[in-house]
Amino acid sequence: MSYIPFVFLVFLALFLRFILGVELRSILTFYLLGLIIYLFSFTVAEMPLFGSPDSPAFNEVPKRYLESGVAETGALNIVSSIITDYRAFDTLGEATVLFAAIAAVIATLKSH
Amino acid sequence: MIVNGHLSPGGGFSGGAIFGSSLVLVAISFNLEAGAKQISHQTASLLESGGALGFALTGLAAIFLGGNYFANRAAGFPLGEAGEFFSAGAIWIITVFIGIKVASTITTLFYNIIEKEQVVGDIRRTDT
Amino acid sequence: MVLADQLPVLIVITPLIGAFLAPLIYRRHEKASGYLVLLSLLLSVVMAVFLLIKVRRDGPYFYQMGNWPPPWGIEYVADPLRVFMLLVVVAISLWIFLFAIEDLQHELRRTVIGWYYALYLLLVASMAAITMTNDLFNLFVFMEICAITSCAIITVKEDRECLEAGFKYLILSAMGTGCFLLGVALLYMVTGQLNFGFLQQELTAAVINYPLNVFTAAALFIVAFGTKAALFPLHVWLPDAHASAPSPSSAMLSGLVIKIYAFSLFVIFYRVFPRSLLDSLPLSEIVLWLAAFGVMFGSVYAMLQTDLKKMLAYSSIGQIAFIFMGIGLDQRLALVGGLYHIAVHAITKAMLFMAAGAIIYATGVRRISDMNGIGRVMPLVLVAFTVGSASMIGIPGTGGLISKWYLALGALEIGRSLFVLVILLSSLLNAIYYMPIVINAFMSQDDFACQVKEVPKVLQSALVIGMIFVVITGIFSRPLTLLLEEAVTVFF
Amino acid sequence: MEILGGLIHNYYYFVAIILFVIGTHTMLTHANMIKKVIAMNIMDTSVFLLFVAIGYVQGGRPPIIGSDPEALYINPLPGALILTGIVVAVSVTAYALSLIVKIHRAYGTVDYDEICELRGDE
Repeated sequence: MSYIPFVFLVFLALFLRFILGVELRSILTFYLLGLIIYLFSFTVAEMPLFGSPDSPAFNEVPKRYLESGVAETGALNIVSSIITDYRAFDTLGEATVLFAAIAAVIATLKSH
Repeated sequence: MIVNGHLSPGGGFSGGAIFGSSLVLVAISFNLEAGAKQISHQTASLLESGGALGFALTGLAAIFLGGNYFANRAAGFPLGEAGEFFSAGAIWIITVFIGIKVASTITTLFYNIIEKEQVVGDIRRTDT
Repeated sequence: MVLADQLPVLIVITPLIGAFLAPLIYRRHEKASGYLVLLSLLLSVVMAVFLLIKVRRDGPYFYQMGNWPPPWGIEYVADPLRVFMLLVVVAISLWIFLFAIEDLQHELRRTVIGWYYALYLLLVASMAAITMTNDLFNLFVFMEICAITSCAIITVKEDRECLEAGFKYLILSAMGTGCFLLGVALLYMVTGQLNFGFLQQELTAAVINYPLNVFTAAALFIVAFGTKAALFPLHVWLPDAHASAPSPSSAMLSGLVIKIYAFSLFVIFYRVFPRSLLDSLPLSEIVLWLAAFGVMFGSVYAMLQTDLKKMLAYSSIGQIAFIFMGIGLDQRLALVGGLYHIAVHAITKAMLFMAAGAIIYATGVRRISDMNGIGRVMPLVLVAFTVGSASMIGIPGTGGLISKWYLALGALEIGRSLFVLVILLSSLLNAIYYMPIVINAFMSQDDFACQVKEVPKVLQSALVIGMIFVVITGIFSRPLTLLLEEAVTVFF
Repeated sequence: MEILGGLIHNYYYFVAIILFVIGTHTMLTHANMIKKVIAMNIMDTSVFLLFVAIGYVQGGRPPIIGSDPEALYINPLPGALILTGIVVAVSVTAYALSLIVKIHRAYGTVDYDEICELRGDE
């Protein structure tokens, strides 16, 4: 029975090509994207459950931020305390990205 | 919004974006010259470099105070009482610098795009 | 000394602060701005040398940003390998800047040079950060800085070809960073960590529980770094971008930027992925075969080019593949060869692009066929070109031989003699397309037709420094290879 | 069926992945440069969506510490990272758009195929 989806796909392709007149190239692209999404869907199905408190990402790292963030940084907004204290270097990088964008835009525009 | 970033939602990025867009809106709703009076080209790029520089220097200050780069409590910045307005040590300073930086970035980007649009328009006019 | 402990961050911060100041100062004093850039690069080099001495003496050294221990804060690492790469980056960018400070005056409008300085320093800072960071997200942020600035130093030129090439490069590197971030998200999802060391611990368990997630992330990393470092099927942006850029930018891009990404892939393979993952999945095998194809493809296409800078750009595709081959062979000596090739090729290709830049500056000639007899007119530049070509081919006495030698030794040791053949064949092809230029330049009967301007002293001295470097890497290679051999034993 | 169950439960992730594929495809195949930039934004946003979805915890509150000590908060780290990511994406977009304006000034079109034709004529 496993061949049924393939037969269906072939018929769909023929239908699109000859009845609706879609170009062969776009049908193939469409199928290729479908294949990529199909392969990704196995990965998605395997991922830890969405919103679960026991997911691996909710480990000791955010727990310490939440429990002792106020005492360690003095900020009530934990996101703020992460971006400007725990991971402040990322934020310096981000300010630098903004500066780089400005420099790039001005350099590009003034060169003519 | 910028200075309350450590207490409530917001912070340097959103606050700076709002401030910058407000300047842009002033420019759009009156005319470009009025907007340019609000914040000149020179000032904008001075603030631009100044914001980023201040941010980096705050980190360096932490080194001179004896911590590592961007240390806050470890470098002895006074944390104050959590929930107070002037609390959280370096976070407050950094947030203000980010606010300045983002606001000036948005205005500078806007003015650069506007200027080149004008030039494009001129070229087209001379073509026809 | 307290400051000695802060070296990893100071090396990144010095060029950053220089970059913030450069355009401001440029408006008042153009000369002073150039000296500021030189000063901050020089400071970085000095600090990198100190860091190397410190690391050799005290062993690997971890730096915690803001005094937060690793899983919570960002960590920087100074181990021999990374400091080696760091030294290569800052030293070569200082050397290229010596060339740039003179060359830019002729290639760019005066108003943008201040901003070019800023972009250049930002690029150096981001590359220094990429070599040392031990945190995936920090790596992402600095990769974006690197992407924006490296596109921008192409598009500053007053040339519409540059704009188009720069846009293509920007889009493809945006795809690369997108894939990279998705890979980071997938790894973060199953481990909850971003720090390399902690990731490696957690991944050993995660590979068993979530094999597909980790595998997808690994594939995405290969695509991401492959795009950015121009690994064979993903190289389409490179020839246009590197060939049309101003010469100092070409030297920077071909010499350093693509290597940084190859180095990051190497760090991720050996520092993030646990050994069990590399053994169970054919990741190295994929990289190895792509690299082998890339070597042949780059060499063959370089032969077909008529434009000097295009030829050098295609040759870069072949040479970067050697570095990937070192990673893919997954063997100690081959890895040493690949890493040594980073330094060798950075020096050699930067020098070749500088020589090409000097030729274009002095005569305006870009086509290879117009260069007959040019060697008699500008001997120094062409001697530099000859030395560079010799190193590309792998003639004894130059650095190119040492890295190829190590690669071949490594390949033989695990019985992959096919790849030795690839290396030999590529050397032959390199000889086929580099040698005619050199021979025609010196031996050709025709006299060189075009008008020739005097090449400034600064450019000439930059080329001389380059030749000295190439010969040093060829003859006195022992200390460096010993350092690398010691450093890579950790991984096997 | 197992896969289908997993997909339904993780539909946030799945939608993000679909958006990513759409973005990548549009970015690589469309000739119009502005569409390329929009697709780049779709792609970035999809990754941000995935990242933020990782941080969600069922019944959690935004991570602004209140007076209730028992409250369950969501994971603050992905949110903080994505704040950085968004700014990065904005910068890249700004630069790409300014490049497009310049390209339009130089070639008179923003269509990639037409530019290739123009260059072929030279």
